[in-house]
Amino acid sequence: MHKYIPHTEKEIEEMLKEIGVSTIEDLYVNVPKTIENYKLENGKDEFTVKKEIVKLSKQNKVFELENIFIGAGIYYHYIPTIVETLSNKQNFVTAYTPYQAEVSQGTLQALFEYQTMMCELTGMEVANSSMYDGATALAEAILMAVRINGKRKILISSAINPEYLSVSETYCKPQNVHLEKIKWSETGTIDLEELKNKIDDETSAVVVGYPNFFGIIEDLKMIKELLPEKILFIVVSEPISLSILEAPGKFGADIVVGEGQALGVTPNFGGPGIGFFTTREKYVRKMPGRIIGETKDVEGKKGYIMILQTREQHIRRGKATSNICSNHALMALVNAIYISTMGPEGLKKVAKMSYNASHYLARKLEEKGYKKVFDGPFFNEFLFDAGEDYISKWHKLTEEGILGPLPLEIVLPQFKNNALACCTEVNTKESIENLLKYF
Amino acid sequence: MHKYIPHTEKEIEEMLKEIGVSTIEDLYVNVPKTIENYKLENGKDEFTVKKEIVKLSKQNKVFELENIFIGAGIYYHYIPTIVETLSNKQNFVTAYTPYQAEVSQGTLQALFEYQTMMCELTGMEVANSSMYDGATALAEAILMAVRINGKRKILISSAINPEYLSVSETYCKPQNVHLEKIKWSETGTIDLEELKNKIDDETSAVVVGYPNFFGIIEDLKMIKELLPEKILFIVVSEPISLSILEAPGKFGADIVVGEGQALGVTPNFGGPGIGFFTTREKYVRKMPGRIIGETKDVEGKKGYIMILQTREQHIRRGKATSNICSNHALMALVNAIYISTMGPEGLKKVAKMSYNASHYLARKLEEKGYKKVFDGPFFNEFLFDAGEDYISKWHKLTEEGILGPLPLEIVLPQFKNNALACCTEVNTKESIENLLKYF
Amino acid sequence: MTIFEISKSGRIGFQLPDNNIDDFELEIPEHLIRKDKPRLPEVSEVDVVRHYTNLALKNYSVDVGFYPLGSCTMKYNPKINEKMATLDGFTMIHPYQPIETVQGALKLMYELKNMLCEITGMDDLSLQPAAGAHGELTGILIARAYHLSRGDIKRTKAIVPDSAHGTNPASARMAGFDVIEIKSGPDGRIDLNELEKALNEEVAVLMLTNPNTLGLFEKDIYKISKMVHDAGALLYYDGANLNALLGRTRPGDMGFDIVHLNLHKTFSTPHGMGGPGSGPVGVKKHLVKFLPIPEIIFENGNYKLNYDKPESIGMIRSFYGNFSIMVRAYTYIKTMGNDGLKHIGNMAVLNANYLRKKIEKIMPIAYPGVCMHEFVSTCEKLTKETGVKALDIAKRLLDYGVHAPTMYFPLIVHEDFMIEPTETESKDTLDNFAKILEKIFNEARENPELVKNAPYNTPVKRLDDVTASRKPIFKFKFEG
Amino acid sequence: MTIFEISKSGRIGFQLPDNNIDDFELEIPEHLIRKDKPRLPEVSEVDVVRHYTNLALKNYSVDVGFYPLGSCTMKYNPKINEKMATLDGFTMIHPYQPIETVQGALKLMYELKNMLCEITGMDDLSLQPAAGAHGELTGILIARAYHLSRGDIKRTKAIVPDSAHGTNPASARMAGFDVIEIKSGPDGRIDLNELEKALNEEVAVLMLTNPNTLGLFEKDIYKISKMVHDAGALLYYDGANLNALLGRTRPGDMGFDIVHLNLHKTFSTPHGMGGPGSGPVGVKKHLVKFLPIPEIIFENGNYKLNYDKPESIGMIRSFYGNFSIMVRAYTYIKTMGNDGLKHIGNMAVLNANYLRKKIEKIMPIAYPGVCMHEFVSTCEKLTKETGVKALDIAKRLLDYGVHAPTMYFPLIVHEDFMIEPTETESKDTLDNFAKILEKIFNEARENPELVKNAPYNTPVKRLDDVTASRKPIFKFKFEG
Repeated sequence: MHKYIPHTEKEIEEMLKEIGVSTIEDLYVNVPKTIENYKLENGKDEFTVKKEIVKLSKQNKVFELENIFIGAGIYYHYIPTIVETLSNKQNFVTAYTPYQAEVSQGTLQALFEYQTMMCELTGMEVANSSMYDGATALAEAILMAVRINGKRKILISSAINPEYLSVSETYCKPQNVHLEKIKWSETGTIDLEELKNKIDDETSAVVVGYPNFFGIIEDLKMIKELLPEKILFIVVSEPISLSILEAPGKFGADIVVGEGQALGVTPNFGGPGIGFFTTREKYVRKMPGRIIGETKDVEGKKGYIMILQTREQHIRRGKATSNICSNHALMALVNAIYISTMGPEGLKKVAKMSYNASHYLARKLEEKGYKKVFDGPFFNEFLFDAGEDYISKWHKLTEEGILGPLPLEIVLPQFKNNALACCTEVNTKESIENLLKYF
Repeated sequence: MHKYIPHTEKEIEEMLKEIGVSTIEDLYVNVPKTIENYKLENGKDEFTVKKEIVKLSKQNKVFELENIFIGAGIYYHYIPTIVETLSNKQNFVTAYTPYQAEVSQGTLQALFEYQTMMCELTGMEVANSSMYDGATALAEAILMAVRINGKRKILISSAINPEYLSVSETYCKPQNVHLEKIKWSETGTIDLEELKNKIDDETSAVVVGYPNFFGIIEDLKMIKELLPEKILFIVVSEPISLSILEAPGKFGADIVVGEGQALGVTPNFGGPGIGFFTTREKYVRKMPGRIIGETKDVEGKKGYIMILQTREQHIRRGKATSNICSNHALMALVNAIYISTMGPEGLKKVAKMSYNASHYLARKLEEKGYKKVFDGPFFNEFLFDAGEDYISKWHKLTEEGILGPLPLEIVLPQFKNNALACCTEVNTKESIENLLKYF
Repeated sequence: MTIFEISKSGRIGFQLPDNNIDDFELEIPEHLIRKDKPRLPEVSEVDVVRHYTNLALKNYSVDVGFYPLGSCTMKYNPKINEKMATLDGFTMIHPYQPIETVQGALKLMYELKNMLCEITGMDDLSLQPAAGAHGELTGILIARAYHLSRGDIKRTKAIVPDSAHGTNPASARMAGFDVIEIKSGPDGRIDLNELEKALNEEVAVLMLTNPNTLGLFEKDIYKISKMVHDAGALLYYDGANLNALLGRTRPGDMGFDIVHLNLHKTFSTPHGMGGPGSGPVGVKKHLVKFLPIPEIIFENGNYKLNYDKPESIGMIRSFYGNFSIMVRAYTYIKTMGNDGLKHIGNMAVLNANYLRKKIEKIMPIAYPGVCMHEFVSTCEKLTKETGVKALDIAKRLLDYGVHAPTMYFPLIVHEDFMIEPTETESKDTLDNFAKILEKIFNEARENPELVKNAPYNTPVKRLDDVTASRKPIFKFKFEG
Repeated sequence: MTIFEISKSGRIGFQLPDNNIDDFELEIPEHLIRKDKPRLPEVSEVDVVRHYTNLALKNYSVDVGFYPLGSCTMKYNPKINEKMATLDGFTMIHPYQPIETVQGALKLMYELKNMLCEITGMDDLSLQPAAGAHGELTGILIARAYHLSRGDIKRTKAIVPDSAHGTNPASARMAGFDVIEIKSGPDGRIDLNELEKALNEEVAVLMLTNPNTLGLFEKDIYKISKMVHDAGALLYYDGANLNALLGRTRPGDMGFDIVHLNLHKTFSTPHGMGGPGSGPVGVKKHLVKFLPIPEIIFENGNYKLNYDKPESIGMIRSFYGNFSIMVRAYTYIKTMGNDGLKHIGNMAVLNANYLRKKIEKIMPIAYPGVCMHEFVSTCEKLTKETGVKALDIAKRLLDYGVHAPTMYFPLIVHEDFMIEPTETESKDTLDNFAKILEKIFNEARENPELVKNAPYNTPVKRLDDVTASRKPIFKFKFEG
């Protein structure tokens, strides 16, 4: 007897009888019994479990929003209350893939609208209804480019988020796709000279960040101008920035991917976030992931349904465009609700406030003699020389309730004593001044 | 422009034009303009508001459940997570009185089931779908008794919750209904001799607690035996106890009321709780409050609807059985979900564990020389002599994280240094031992 | 299916931790020990979740769509309010906790009280009443106490206009008064002559809703106030319709002595299928001493509860009122602030007038001309022509996915709708409502039976309320 | 109506606090500054709330009713899990926070990893994969790394039974393998002769779902394991169907080298309209060094992340996986524990067999006899007789308020339903489902058109999926 399992003793008896066996054991024909007990505690009631887990949660330090100066792929923004209220609706949460479209119009319409929003933000023509995260979205984008033009060399900016680079390597290696990294220039943008030199007939795609991992805004126009027509232009972007930055689609990007966590998803210790994935309509049949389309029912009423499923693994099996099945649809819903709530004006304000705050911090740090490592234009993150043994200072800052700029050496050892600072609309002048006290 | 108010400037213009006026001011014909501004701050965004209010909430001390030994009308019990999940559904929360039954079947069925549950627990025939709290439920029960038999004297146990007594006084005074208090005996039960002597032709009803304010279980059978047929027997009960105690209906109670907060409602600093109100079918047309009944739709399908509305103020106006309109329906839903989740076995276990814990504490206190004030049978609360200046000790206990037994003198000054202790299923042996360290 | 039919003996939906205490034998007289198990649901957690999830799906609500119930102010209920009200620091505190451990809660109440005083123009206020009608009762008890305290014992009557909410006369009666109903004038407002006739030394109070339930402002309010006070009576303000006046005038400024508010109307707290609401009562200086106990005071940097008010009407309910509802209203007022509150009043009145204008061509307005936050339309003509009643139209509205307005109220108008859009509805929503209503009126003329048998697209079709009350079924009938 | 059609230029649904920082002019090259405002919704908070509330109302979900999707294990999703996963201490932490400030999170992951190792009989495990298919890819990459590390470079093939989930061959291909599909035997299980023929020194791995998608246990599993290992290949366990074996046997005990789990199946985390899920991968000792980085280790009383694993396949996604999903699974395992997990397996198998027995009279079972957690029924005969297809029956089921089972899968059966009730469904629910199915079969025989045109009681009627894919509309078409 368990509250999650409704069977009474009497019902179990009745059911066994109907089946025509006398014990549960009779149902396990030919199944070896290899364990009697797991080396686990027996089950506990919800109140005891809650107590234990709340205790665990308190062993993590939650910082006041305004005192968080870290980004590097996961961002803190204000999340309107209704985003949580609405996305927690259990009719969303406990539904699955909309296999039965007629009773999944909630899911389907929300995802269709999400696709539209992502196209609007990126300036692209089609979006899928989500990938796991920015990193796998990039990896899949690269493999898609390879499927499109059959070439196996990828020129990728070294200033891409290192986690994305690492994941892309993992995905590319077994398929013999070669990632060739292009170094960054002194301004922090991709080295155009090197890029130009490395483009050849074997090149499938060029990948840059926009902004890149250092927060620097790549000049997509100049990069695109270097690319022969057949080479795909893949842009890894940050969606908040796209309310200020020109849409990659306007520069001729072929695939735009990125992490959508900043759009209303809590940081969640890094997951789940959501990978977004947009491309041009002509490539759609090479695109991985689920796509929702508009259609009509037999009475001519508008409705939504999964389309182009012949690309997917459950139909095409080994020949599918990807193995992705479960995706991050619920986070796409979160994104859609967040975007709906903020609207174009709200998003722009978030972007601009983030821009302002980070530039304010950068200027103040410079006034104190802390130099930026790169002087290219940046959106809301920048790398600066934080001085001797910054990493110790960083740990100590947590005791002051500050989650300081990331000591980049943790991720990229060559950047000793350099810190990647991030500000968003949650950082106030006061909290920045307070941070500066320690510099 | 405000996020709660959707009008754009353009729309306001269009609307004024349609109305045929040129400014908003034109709509306020003959309305004096007496203020330009409230002496209030301007509105703030939700994040700022949240911060301020979270801060306020933290200026209240929340005790660990197991360390709470206070009851006196508001009780701490384990509340299963789903009670919150389900009762927070905004389709319940943001609906109003089910005036349009066809689109309110959720409300109506839930309340109909709630009524059934309360009848089952109390052993009565009809229940209304809620009163504000136990105190007003008692006050209304007294006025109902007066309506039924036209007499204006109420014999009421002095061992009723003092807040209930006070509220009943407030309600009775203007209607010239006289509350005559019957003292308690040495065992803490009503003084049967005095009661017997005071019963006369003018007596409308007799009111006792079950358990009473001191936690003592009144002998309803003996009391009922004293009452002539025309005198109504009103029992104020505590619903958790009714899984152990015989239902008041079995003893011939005419009206059973009480506070339903213990059934899954958080303490909420005393409100909202919920008053429950049950009676015999023959009195139903004299009953205050809303009643939901079962009926059928035009196709014969079962449905639910508000019934006997001719008793109510919106139809009968000055001749209604009560002025109650908004009630505590959402808390009735909480009660119903809690009862559904716990079931008869769960409720009984809660009652028995509460009984066990409080008797364990009482015994241990007695072993230490702390005497109970009354030696009648008790359910889960008991009064004991806590020693010199207990009130100071009580304040100090909070610093140890303990919300100790209530110094009764706060409520009833005559009980100097007496403490009303309460245990429920949330108190563990360990937490009781810990409390005992301070005695 | 009811939860009782889902129930299966032996199934459980609960778990409880062990408290490590041995079982005590019951030391209770045998005849006081329960014998029969109550017939309560025995279900699994999944059963509970699905049952209530499916019930919720059968409810219309403000979150689903337009809910234009007149005098109910079904405005949008902000979710941040819910979030704040469910903070542990608010939900898990006991009313008898040592006062030093609940300073945050008391501070919130104290500040809310002051904000509401400012908004109503009153001098002090009690947050204790649990609902609007409860506030009315409180207010009238205060009026009673006032006159008695002056030895003015012959004031046994309360005047209530015929357009008043049903709670008004009911509350007055509960406070021991005889109710004198006075007829409205042809303009839908109080007839001053009628009032004059009714006022005398037996009158304790005039209860007024302003704007009244027709959505009309009592333009003679200053005159009325003077007449009432000259007669030695008090003027009571039913705050149900306060939304209309936000940012413009205050009951206190108009001469009212007592006012009750509905936090679940003007201040956006949810209606919860019928409650809990909250009905604070504010009074002018001369009545402060009669407010319910306890009062919340701020003294030497601490918030305290004062029960020592010998002239108080006493407690009107247990403890301090519906605290969780207060948290929501507090959050709302902080969010709206001075500027937001002013905007509310304007937009509520704009919406009502706009909708009135759209609807007057379809369903005539009972008292034409500019209205405040609501207005009353009547379909008497249509009913005469087609037999289709306001009730039928209401039911047909449900088919089109909107909630019906308040019907058959106030009693002085017939076959009517009392329509209050509130400020949180958009022009599109109002346009859509007018369009639907027009469609239904056309249906009624072309095919009256269609409308008379509505609704069709609802979880149940039209319910038989007559039999329901004639042969009432109060609870689930268990088998056997 | 789409949110874009509700949108009104100038309307807002947001508020932001001031950060008190002056506006900076953009120091960005002009051509990199956005010119056109994206056409995103401009709506009020009420609009947003109503839009998504109404969308939610159009969704079927586990909380609404029976959802017997085969191989998807749509069990009840406990609400305490949701509550725990949304604790601030879990949702508001950054993956790069100093390690000493996230010890609770790491401890939870470390313990979850160990619990899952115990449940699967594996030696170590990575929580990083974000979904089942992602776990498969991870597992197959580990197999690849293993062979390469031994210099065994000719193993370029992966064997997959024809009854396998579509993700199996797709994942194998993504890991660079050629896929060899082998036919099932007449008993629905792996044909050992076929396997024998397929196994050779080019084979890297056999991917097996056990019980397989027909709900049948691969009874020769020990033999299969020996054959595979003797051929130098690895044995991979697709954990989609692990629910059936809880408390009885473990992949590790059956000889599997690699296993992926679906926390959103066996471990009750919600399916979220398609995700996020979580697909941890466990391995035997000899493969531990190939697991993705970072690994979570416990050293000197502290939890740490170790990136220094030179033979690791690398990162399979950013950071540490879907942490919030892990919190849910952790809560679930703590709640169920050893005794509960054993009960799950038994009741899942009991439910499937009971439902099989009820349904076999209506819709024949593809492979009769005792099944595990699911079974496959076919309506081929009915289709031949009446033209009514499995798809039509599925749509008609929706009319009766239950979700349809998985259809047309596995591919080796035709016109089939793959039905998995899970342990959280009651006998009543199963009885009701069988009754509905019987009713539909009767309808199909008496009035096939009725079924062919279903559904009728759903928010939309049957949708045109052919045109939808032929002339795809990928996004909202804005006017102008």
